[in-house]
Amino acid sequence: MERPIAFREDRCKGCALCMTVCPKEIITMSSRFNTSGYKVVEVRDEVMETCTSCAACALICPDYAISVWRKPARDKKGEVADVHYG
Amino acid sequence: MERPIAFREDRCKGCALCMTVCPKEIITMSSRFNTSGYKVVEVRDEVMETCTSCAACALICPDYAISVWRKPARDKKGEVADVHYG
Amino acid sequence: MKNGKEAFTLPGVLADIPTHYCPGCQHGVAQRLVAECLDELALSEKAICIGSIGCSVFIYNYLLVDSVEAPHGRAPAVATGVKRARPEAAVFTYQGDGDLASIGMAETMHCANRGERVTIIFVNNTVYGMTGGQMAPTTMVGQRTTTCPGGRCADNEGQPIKMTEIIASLGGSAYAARVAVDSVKHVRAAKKAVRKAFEAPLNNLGLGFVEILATCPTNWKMTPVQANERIAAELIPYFPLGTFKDVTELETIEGPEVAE
Amino acid sequence: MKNGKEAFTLPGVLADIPTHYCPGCQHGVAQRLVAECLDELALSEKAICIGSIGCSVFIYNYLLVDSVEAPHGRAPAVATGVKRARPEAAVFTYQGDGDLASIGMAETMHCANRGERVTIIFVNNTVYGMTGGQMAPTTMVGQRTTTCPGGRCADNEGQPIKMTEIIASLGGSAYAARVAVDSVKHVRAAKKAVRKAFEAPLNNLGLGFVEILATCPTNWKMTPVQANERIAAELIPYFPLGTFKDVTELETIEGPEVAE
Amino acid sequence: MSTTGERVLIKGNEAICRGAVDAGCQCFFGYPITPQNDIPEYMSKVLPSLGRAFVQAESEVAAANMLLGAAACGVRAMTSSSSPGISLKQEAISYMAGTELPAVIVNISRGGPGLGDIGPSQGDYFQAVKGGGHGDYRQLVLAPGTVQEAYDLIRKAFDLAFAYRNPVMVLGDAIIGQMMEPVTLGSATTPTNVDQDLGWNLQGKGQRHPRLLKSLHLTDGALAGHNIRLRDKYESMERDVLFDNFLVDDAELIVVAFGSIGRIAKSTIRALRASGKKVGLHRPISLFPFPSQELDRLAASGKRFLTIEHNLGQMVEDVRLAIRKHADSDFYGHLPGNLPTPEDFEQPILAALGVRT
Amino acid sequence: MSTTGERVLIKGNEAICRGAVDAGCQCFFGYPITPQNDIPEYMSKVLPSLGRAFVQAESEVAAANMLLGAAACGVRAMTSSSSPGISLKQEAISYMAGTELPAVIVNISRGGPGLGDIGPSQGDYFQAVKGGGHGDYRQLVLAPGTVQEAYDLIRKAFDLAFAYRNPVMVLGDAIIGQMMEPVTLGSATTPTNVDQDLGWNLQGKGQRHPRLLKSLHLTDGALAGHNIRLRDKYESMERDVLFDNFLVDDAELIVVAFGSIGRIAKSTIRALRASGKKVGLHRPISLFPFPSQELDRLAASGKRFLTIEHNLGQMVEDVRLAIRKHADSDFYGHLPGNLPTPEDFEQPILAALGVRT
Amino acid sequence: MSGYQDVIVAGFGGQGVMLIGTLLAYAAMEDGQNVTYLPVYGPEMRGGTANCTVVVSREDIGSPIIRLPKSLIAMNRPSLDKFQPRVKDGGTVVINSSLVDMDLADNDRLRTVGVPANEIADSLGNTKMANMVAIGAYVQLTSVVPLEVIKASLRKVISPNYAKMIPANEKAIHAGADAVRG
Amino acid sequence: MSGYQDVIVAGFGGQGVMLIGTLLAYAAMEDGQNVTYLPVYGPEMRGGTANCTVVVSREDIGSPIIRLPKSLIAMNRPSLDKFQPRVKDGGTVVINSSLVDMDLADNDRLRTVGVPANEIADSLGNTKMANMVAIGAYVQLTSVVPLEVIKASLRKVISPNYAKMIPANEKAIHAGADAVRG
Ligand SMILES: Cc1ncc(C[n+]2csc(CCOP(=O)(O)OP(=O)(O)O)c2C)c(N)n1
Ligand SMILES: Cc1ncc(C[n+]2csc(CCOP(=O)(O)OP(=O)(O)O)c2C)c(N)n1
Ligand code: SF4
Ligand code: SF4
Ligand code: SF4
Ligand code: SF4
Ligand code: SF4
Ligand code: SF4
Ligand SMILES: [Mg+2]
Ligand SMILES: [Mg+2]
Repeated sequence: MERPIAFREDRCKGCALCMTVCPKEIITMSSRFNTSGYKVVEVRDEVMETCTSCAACALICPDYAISVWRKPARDKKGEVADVHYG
Repeated sequence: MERPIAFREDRCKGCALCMTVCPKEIITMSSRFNTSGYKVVEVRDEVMETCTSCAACALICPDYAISVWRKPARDKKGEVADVHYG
Repeated sequence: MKNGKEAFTLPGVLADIPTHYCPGCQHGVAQRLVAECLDELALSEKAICIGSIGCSVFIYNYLLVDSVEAPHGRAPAVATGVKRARPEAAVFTYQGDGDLASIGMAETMHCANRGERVTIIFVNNTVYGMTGGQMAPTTMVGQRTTTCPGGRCADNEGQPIKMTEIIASLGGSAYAARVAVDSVKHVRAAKKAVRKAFEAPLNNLGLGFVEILATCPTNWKMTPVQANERIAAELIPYFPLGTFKDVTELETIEGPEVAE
Repeated sequence: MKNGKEAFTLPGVLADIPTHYCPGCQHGVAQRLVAECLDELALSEKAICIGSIGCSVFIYNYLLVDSVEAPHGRAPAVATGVKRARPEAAVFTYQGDGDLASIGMAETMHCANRGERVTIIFVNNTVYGMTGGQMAPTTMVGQRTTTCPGGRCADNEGQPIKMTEIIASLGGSAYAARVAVDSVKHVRAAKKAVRKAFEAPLNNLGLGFVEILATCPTNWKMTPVQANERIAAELIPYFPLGTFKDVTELETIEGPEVAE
Repeated sequence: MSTTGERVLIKGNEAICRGAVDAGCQCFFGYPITPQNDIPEYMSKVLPSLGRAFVQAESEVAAANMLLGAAACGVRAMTSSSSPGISLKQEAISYMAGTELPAVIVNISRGGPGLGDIGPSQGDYFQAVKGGGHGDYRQLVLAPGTVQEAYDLIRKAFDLAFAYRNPVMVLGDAIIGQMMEPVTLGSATTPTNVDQDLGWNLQGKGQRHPRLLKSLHLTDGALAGHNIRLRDKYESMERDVLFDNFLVDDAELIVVAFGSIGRIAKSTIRALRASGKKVGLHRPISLFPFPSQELDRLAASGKRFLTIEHNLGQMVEDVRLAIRKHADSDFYGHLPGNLPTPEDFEQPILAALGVRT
Repeated sequence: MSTTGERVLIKGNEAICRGAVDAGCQCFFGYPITPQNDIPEYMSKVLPSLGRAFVQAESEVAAANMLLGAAACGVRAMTSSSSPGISLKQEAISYMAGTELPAVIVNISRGGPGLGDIGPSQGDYFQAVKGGGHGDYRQLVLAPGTVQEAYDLIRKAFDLAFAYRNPVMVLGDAIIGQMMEPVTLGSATTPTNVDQDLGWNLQGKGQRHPRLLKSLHLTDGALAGHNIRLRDKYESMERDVLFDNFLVDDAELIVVAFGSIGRIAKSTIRALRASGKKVGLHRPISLFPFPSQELDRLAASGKRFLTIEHNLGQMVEDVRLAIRKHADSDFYGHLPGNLPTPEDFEQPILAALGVRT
Repeated sequence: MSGYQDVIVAGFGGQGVMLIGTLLAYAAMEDGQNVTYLPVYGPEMRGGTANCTVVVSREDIGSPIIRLPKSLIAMNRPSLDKFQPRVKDGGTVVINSSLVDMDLADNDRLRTVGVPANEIADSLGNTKMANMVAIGAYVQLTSVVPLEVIKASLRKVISPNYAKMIPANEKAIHAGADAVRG
Repeated sequence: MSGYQDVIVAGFGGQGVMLIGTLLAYAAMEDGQNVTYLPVYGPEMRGGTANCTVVVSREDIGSPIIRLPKSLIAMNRPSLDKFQPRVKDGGTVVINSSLVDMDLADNDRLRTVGVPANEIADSLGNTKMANMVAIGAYVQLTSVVPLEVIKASLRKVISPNYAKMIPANEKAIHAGADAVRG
């Protein structure tokens, strides 16, 4: 399965900010705790495909817990945010 | 002789600021020193009559060295500045 | 004619003794204006003066009111302590530019921002007078002092700080004005401003602030007359006179009777 | 798809370790933006970071540059010392609102007024985070903190201080802007501002200053999401976002190549 | 305000606040710093509700100068901080001593130097007792060893401040400040009426002569005269010396320790007594005036001494000076950064006793 | 910069400046206060012309923190002030000691407490030597007695600051600062190149690992370990002790006095020697490290002691501690506010000698 | 020392270890005993570690600091690592097994008890009550104070604004006690 | 002490007493002697009193502060009141008789000389040079250094910007010396 997004669960503090910015609303709170005792978020496999790699979640995450990869197809269409927005 | 203005010579520091504001230009530097070693200003008897009691000199003097009395005649005419300008 | 009515009266709260200021120093005028307002507003019995460290440190010798000496720059903090301990007192500070705008910047800003019901009389002579003429935060660009011997350079030392504008921009100030005492007209206007700066806190409106542009002939290395001319020629163009804030416009003092 | 090109890269100057911040604390975002700019302007080798005392005291654990810890409130003075000793360094401070606008008010004002060629990153979370949520000079009127348990009262404690406006009004600042990191759009704008605040002093134009509105969910006693919503709902209306001064508009950086 | 005789479980920091409120503290000026934040927090809640003044100052420098202003009015006023913040108050403390103003300063000290840590430490003894500010001046320094003492001594601090017209410091540490213990409260004093004329306080002159509170003395000999008067005053403070002796009468070795360390050492001494070791404790409660006479008396009777501090060695100098005619003191310094426990003091005490282990 | 061997008539304050410039002082941060204003004034004129940095800080607090910043870069940097201003620098000094930064602080002290006066005084001995800031730390303290020494010791101060990575204070008074005397100048040192890598200084990390200068130590035991290292360093400073003995060998009584008072006492001693009195002088030049060993040696050989200070009694404690195994010291305190003259010390010395007058 | 107990309660800054320490101290006072409570905070509000020591005794209490405690409540792994070695032989250790691998428990020397405090609290509706679960377990194991007194003391440490949380917390205490009850 | 001289120079803050003290110190160094110069300022720039002590000797100088000086230059009344009683018997006192009533001079015990320094300076065009008149008189009376050396040292104490003032000051020094010459 394509996984354009991944969470570093040890970093996630469960703040849910990423959930509020995802245009696809695919990030949800899991029922897992990490070793620091925080509940972590997830993108369930069912909706993973929906991810546009827009990286909004990664931009808002205060804990650098989110990795996002471009979808080659979409890359071409230029729909992906340039996160170096410099 | 009428003396509408008097200098407290022990207070005068000879700064000459009063000289610059007198509309009648009657205040001049004397050749006397006071006990503090400052040359003091004066209004010579010849020009004393010219004084309008406007108190401009007293207002600008940083050392409270000048006393001004109203001339009764002029008082009536209301030409005298109200130094309490409050 | 010494038997005529006096056309100029020294306020009773001003001690009738020689001052320690240099010839032509306008601290003398500034402190007289404060004294006149204390008298007119009948405040001398309830006034508490916070002296600061600068040429005016001996102000308590001249103003016959209860006084305390604040450490250099801290008069606004001391005033805060006094006012909070004794809210019915008429509390004021008298500070130089080094004291208020350099070392005392934080205390000044926060006292004004809190809106302490106190009056700040700020005598800006663009130099550290008492210590012998070092650069102040208000020293003009190009002005030579003992610590900017080549003249203040904007690139290295920055530009002169305009305190009144800054204080006016803070929420807690009720009245903020800049005046000068270089001409009879300006002295009259200055007196009005000082009075308003006393009235605003008494009316519980906030802090009252007056910046008085003044000479320091000694450290400017000018005669008193030259120094006085510099006020209009150089200072006022950069430090414009005027009222920068006045929330008292609508409400006027109801309290003590005006003297005389 | 982990073999695809990354759509989001962490800057190399940012240590890839967990932070000590609370969940949802936007110090994490703010320090990442600084790191991104350091990378993009290729400054990491010549940067010197002046840490301050607040929740961000451990910033030196995250930014892989030479660093020194300033006493509480004194980062702008320490930065001045560093910059004057080593003019070729890219010197920046990272300070909280208690640090910068309360105890450090005098140092901040004078560093800006002198136009020190340094960058100040000011993280305004309207509260003393590290010490447990006391009132800050930027605490909103009505906001409850541990030292204004009934909510800040303008009458007693004054109104929140708008530092960016004040800094912009001083002669020595070259760039002054207020930003937020509560939305993706604001994060992008914030990044641009941080970059400009680094460029201005490097171009010898004066001080660069950015105020970043940020959350402190812990001391606001809100969830991170509620806290984040408060930024737009309550803070931005009082603390307007925008560039308050920009003398860099005409001159753009010629120096180091932009990374990537 | 408290109900007399009420027994409550509170932190040292809160005990300080309740003691101050009960003593009639009218104004408090604070600034946050760990580990004393409970103090401004409590005061911000309680003082306004009593019609008294709480101000969170912009800095410790400002807080100390607000204190100076309030003290000049003759009201009971206080500030508190922890080590770095206390350093910033030194100029104002010197001014208050020079101006003879009664004020109470609380230092809940932490590890140093610099930012150090937020744990307990006694590294500020010199600063408090010798005077970290400039010029010759003295402040009374009281060091509580229990939460009950924290409550009692802050009350005493106000009394002493006004008795001598001098700043008084209450020196605790993170242990005293943060520890909770049951405390029996005393009766509440009504704050001094601000209109009360103490003969020196500023009120607005009214019908009398203006008053002036200052520390500048420029006329010839004036500062010297002022300093003679101050010296005599400092010497007279001797009569308010406070200390606690524990099992000293038959002791061969006397441990000298103050504050929380005195309390912890008491545990060690109890344990050693249980195994027959003749050890006692002298705990100075007033660090200035220092209980030199009492120590001299103990030294004259042939005791040996070990000073234990939570620092690199500061009070030990005063102990050695006090007993120098008859004896000397060993020293054990527990390092700031490490929490001290009764076990830590065992070896040093046994070594001072000459016991091989 | 100076020509080696040149002889000039200059004030102590100027000697300090010329010594600093000749020692390669790269940055100076000042704030006006009498009686040290000549120092920032001189520096503002000379440093920029040499391409070095002069900043008039907004306050003494800021000046001390600018110093901290410059010191962190490894350049030779200095600040100066007088008593009240030095009180305001205490927090930063504690930070610099904790962060192990080399910096030079000059205190041209004046009468206290508070605003006091602008005359000479030795009322800041405790503050300088015991540490007016918080926490356990030590600064080296050098006290010149002549204008020549002011020049020489400021140079030494920079060397010691870098040798120990520690703040060094030069403690003068209004006499040392304002007095003019002929001085022989030394050779000028070129300032350290800021690019020089001292192994700890901040330069921008370039290709190496980032460096961090801090005083916060929170991980368990870290602060304690840091304090052990610092203690060892402070103890090792002993090897740089400096003092001046004058006619001590056959003396019955040794006067101990530092700085300007040492110099004035020398005149008294000369006069008394002329009338056959066996009096000598021990003048500590480094107040920390204190010449305890030398005093102990003198005490062991049966001398008696009189400590003379221009304060209410501060260094006398260190003298008494140093000689406590063998002797004790009398004390004469000349009061701040009065100028001391050789005549003032005659009676106290005769009294200590046991001569009836 | 008869009737003497001491305990170190340790965990992350946000786990509420101070709250249960205070709760125990209040309960001891209510129970008529002497008590000292001493917290040790990390420098930041969250994310750091925090611990406190409570000494409860029917006699006078000397030092409030205990190097070698009789018991330990370890809410996370670093706390166990740090304090378990110091617990006196035969001492009691309550371990939050939701976050700590029970293999780390030193069963040979100590009486160790794992309690899945986070999960239990979660199942009661709020992970934050893990601390209450742990204190319930500890009190049950040591009988330092009656369980009823601990519950009654809740209203001393929970501010009136949160009074409605008290029943849930009582439940959590009970659940903790139940989890270790034989 | 052979070739030893000391003097207190005192007056108002603005009278230039420090300048003539410095001038004397420079001259002494130029003359190959040892010297200390110590000023005592009032706190304000003007209006206060100021004085300085200069010690000149062919031998090593001990204290720079002298309680009982061999001579005094009193530029105003407070200075005479304060320092005249301290001058050693037979000492020299130069009094600025422009500002001080010569009846106050203690002629019995001391060698007192009145010089109308302000008037003399005024007659030379600038009252401010009264100090130079006084030092001229003092040097003439005591021969502490040759008059020529004093004049030559003027350019050490007067900044180059004011170099054009030097001739006038030389004249004032001379006038002072003349005023007391037999
Ligand atoms: C802490 C401290 N720093 C410095 C001084 C020295 N000092 C006395 S007055 C003064 C500045 C005076 O300048 P300003 O405030 O402008 O007053 P002015 O004399 O010009 O009226 C300074 C720096 C001091 N007394 N205390
Ligand atoms: C001199 C001094 N005073 C007080 C403190 C305590 N202190 C540490 S951080 C801080 C305030 C932090 O607030 P802020 O600057 O807003 O930073 P934040 O934690 O909110 O990011 C204070 C008061 C200190 N370390 N030093
Ligand atoms: S990259 Fe964009 S679409 Fe994908 S999860 Fe993140 S926010 Fe949602
Ligand atoms: S924003 Fe980051 S830390 Fe917060 S829930 Fe999402 S992934 Fe976790
Ligand atoms: S009162 Fe007016 S007219 Fe008379 S002297 Fe003064 S200024 Fe001149
Ligand atoms: S203004 Fe006053 S002090 Fe100045 S010359 Fe006139 S009278 Fe004299
Ligand atoms: S120095 Fe300047 S400010 Fe001070 S008294 Fe003289 S003229 Fe006035
Ligand atoms: S206390 Fe506030 S500012 Fe500090 S880390 Fe937590 S959320 Fe961030
Ligand atoms: Mg000024
Ligand atoms: Mg903050």
